[in-house]
Amino acid sequence: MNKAVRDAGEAIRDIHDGAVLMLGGFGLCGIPENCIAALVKKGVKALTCISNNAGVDDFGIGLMLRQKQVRKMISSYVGENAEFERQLLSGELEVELIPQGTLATRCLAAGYGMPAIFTPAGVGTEIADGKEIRNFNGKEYLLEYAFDADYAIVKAWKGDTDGNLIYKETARNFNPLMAMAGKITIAEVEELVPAGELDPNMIHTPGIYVHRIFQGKDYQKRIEQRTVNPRPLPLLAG
Amino acid sequence: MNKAVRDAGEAIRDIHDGAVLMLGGFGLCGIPENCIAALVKKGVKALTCISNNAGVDDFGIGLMLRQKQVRKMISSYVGENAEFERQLLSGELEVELIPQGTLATRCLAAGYGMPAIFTPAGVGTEIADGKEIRNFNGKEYLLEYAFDADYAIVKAWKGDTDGNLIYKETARNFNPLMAMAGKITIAEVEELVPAGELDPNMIHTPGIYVHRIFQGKDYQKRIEQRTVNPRPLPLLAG
Amino acid sequence: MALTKEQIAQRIARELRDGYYVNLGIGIPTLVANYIPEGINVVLQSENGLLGMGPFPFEGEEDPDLINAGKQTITTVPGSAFFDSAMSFGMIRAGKVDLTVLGAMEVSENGDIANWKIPGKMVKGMGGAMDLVASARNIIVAMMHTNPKGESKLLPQCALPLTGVKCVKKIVSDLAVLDITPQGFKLIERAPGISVEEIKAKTAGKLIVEGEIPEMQF
Amino acid sequence: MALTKEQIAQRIARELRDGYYVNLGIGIPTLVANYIPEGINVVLQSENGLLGMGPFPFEGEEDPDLINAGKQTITTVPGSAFFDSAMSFGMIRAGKVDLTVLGAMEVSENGDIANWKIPGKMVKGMGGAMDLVASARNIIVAMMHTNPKGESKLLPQCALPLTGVKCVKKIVSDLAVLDITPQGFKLIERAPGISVEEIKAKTAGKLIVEGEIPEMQF
Repeated sequence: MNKAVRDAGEAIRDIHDGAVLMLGGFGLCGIPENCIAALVKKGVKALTCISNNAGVDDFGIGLMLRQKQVRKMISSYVGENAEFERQLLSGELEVELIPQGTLATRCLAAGYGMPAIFTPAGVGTEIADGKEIRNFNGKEYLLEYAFDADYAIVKAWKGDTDGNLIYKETARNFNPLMAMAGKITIAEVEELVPAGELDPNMIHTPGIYVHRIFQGKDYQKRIEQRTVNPRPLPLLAG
Repeated sequence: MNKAVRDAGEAIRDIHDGAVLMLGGFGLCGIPENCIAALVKKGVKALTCISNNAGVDDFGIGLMLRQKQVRKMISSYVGENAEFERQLLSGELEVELIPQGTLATRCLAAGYGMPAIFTPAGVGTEIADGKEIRNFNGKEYLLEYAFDADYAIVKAWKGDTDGNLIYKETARNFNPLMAMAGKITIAEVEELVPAGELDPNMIHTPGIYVHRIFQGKDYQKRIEQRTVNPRPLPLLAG
Repeated sequence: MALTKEQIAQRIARELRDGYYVNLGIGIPTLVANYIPEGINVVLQSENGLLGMGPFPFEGEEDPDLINAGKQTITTVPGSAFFDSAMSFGMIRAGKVDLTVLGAMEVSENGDIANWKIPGKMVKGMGGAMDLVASARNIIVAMMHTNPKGESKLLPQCALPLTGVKCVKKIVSDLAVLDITPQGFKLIERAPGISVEEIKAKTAGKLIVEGEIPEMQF
Repeated sequence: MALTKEQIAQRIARELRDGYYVNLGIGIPTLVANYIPEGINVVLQSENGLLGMGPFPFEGEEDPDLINAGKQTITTVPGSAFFDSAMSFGMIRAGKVDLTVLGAMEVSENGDIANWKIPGKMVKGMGGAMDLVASARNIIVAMMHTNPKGESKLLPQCALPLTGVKCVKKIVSDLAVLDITPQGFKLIERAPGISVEEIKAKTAGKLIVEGEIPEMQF
């Protein structure tokens, strides 16, 4: 069941204007850099992007925003992005803000064939406007629907040609959820190995959810907030 | 956050008559053998057991059935167990049969704080009797509620003193779901290591879900259906 | 001649397409794995938490932690993955499994299936069958055309408690291949030497016979 | 003297109990990690998918794949575990996280909180805040008692769009520690040198003062 394709260009070849995309990552951590670059190059337009964040001005989904390829963002936090703000205020860009856990669980629902889920997040706030509220055991919950995305584009650490994926550290975040949720799922990985080389006990995303996979290149992995502690002084040798 | 206890007896010390237990495993694969033995020894009675299966006459939950410790089984398939059948027909034992995927998802719902989920399993069958049915996008689903269990008792392959768990092969099955779903979760493992020795990328059940953990002993790991292929003839050396 | 169980499995295996993820039920469906056509790559899903199920182990290599949904010792193939039961049924509900093959006691002409409970007998449970039939996109039933008393198991409507409604797409019995259509059971192929008349006589539900019905080749 | 941000964090840290799993929001809450009392073992949860968050890395050891919910480079402690965002908010919703500390623009006397949106300003989003406040069993707010104009942020009801309702259990401000009770804000402690009268004057919501109010000790 070889799902390997050559590169990002081949992986995204059929993504069309107006498509609904899910893009993995949290901030700039674990984002599908190669596919974003290929989407910018392809110039596909009027996209709806479901992604926790919208990148920064010159990286991540920000690169697509700069080319005015995005019509609507569905995110939990859109952070610092001047071009994003300009497009939003001018009405070029539509934004739907969703609580982060709701965003995650609506992906999970799609991947697990559950049409809707209940969550308390947003009860009593404007997020609940127009939504169905239901009381279970004295607590109120909103009914929230599974996402329906044409493509999920995710970034993993290692993958095999059958599409099995393993993520690294907090670069996991939304990636496995979105991988399960796309009608077509495209995975880019730092290291692509033949089927059978990954430990089947340690697969985060089974290959059944993945349709195309390729080994990405030139990962920048930009850090948004570089926070460090001073290195302790070296011990002086006697 | 050391959660290690000495043995199964200490782990189950406060389980009381009438408690609702979840027990991991599929058939006899991945069952908490040590805890079951301790529950039999303790003689606690009138238990409700949520478990995919009910063991066999002389192993697994069958050992508790034989001692008449179980008042109600909630399972998807109760298999071959003569004593089970006798108690059921005599009215000593109550059984609630639930589709396997519904059983799994009701555990997941409890672990993920979702009061209820929707599943198409059982629509149009007697399982749907008295249940709320809802149509999403032209397909009907049943509303099924999260389980509410006092204790979850699971078996893992490796664990650390912080309660992080890793399962082996298909012995995973319901174990990680139940581990998330119990008010108190007890884990027995084949190998218990100090916190920090397991790869944090490869944890199946994060320790936050686990309250007590111990290294089990004398695992029998009985096989229900031993199916084999004949070994190919050895090649004759030139 | 009515088909043997092996032949039913062999005939179902011809429905496999390259790239399919397939869930095979207990009994005849399990045998389908032995007849996967050459050049066709399929991945077997076992709902207890495995993609990439392989054959039974060699004697002495049984691993008690590695079983299928029928609780039989098995092996894995390269590229396999283990997961929990919620993800397993999640991928089934989400339609990621392309084909499910399972047995049945009765099938009705509108595709209802009964295969889990006989009133008056000890009920063992539905296991994963209700989830599979409610969720799978393509369900083929492997069954005998009649019960041991000679009564048809292809009915206008099921008499036994249902497992799922309007879900079966195709039946491969010992006598015939039939599609479930809005008009009823549509006869597609006959077992070698079995006449259309015999199939008609043994099908209680509405049977549609259009044109010449080819005989299966083995 | 009003408390510094560091002192607010230090005071909140005294609410930690051994064995707590804690989620710390961005800003002052993050500083709480620096004041965990000796002998108290807590595990920090970061909602982007980590249990067992450690301090910032040493210079040159930053790992871009290892960040917290504030997108800061961090480290892990022994016994840590990574997971996806659905499990992360799953454990939050299921009440497995014992304590959440977060900032607020306004808190009302019944425990409503507003901390995500100011009408007329660019709205960046609620991130995980709505999930946390709707789910956590114990929520402590770290905040300034008044806004830069000197207006109280502890109100009869919030004027800003809400993040969650009836969820805050305790406030540690630069002036005081207050519990949210069915009767309103109950004054528990004063910042060193801050009078009950000043706290009364700067609390717009209903304030309950019973008996002698102790001064915080640092």
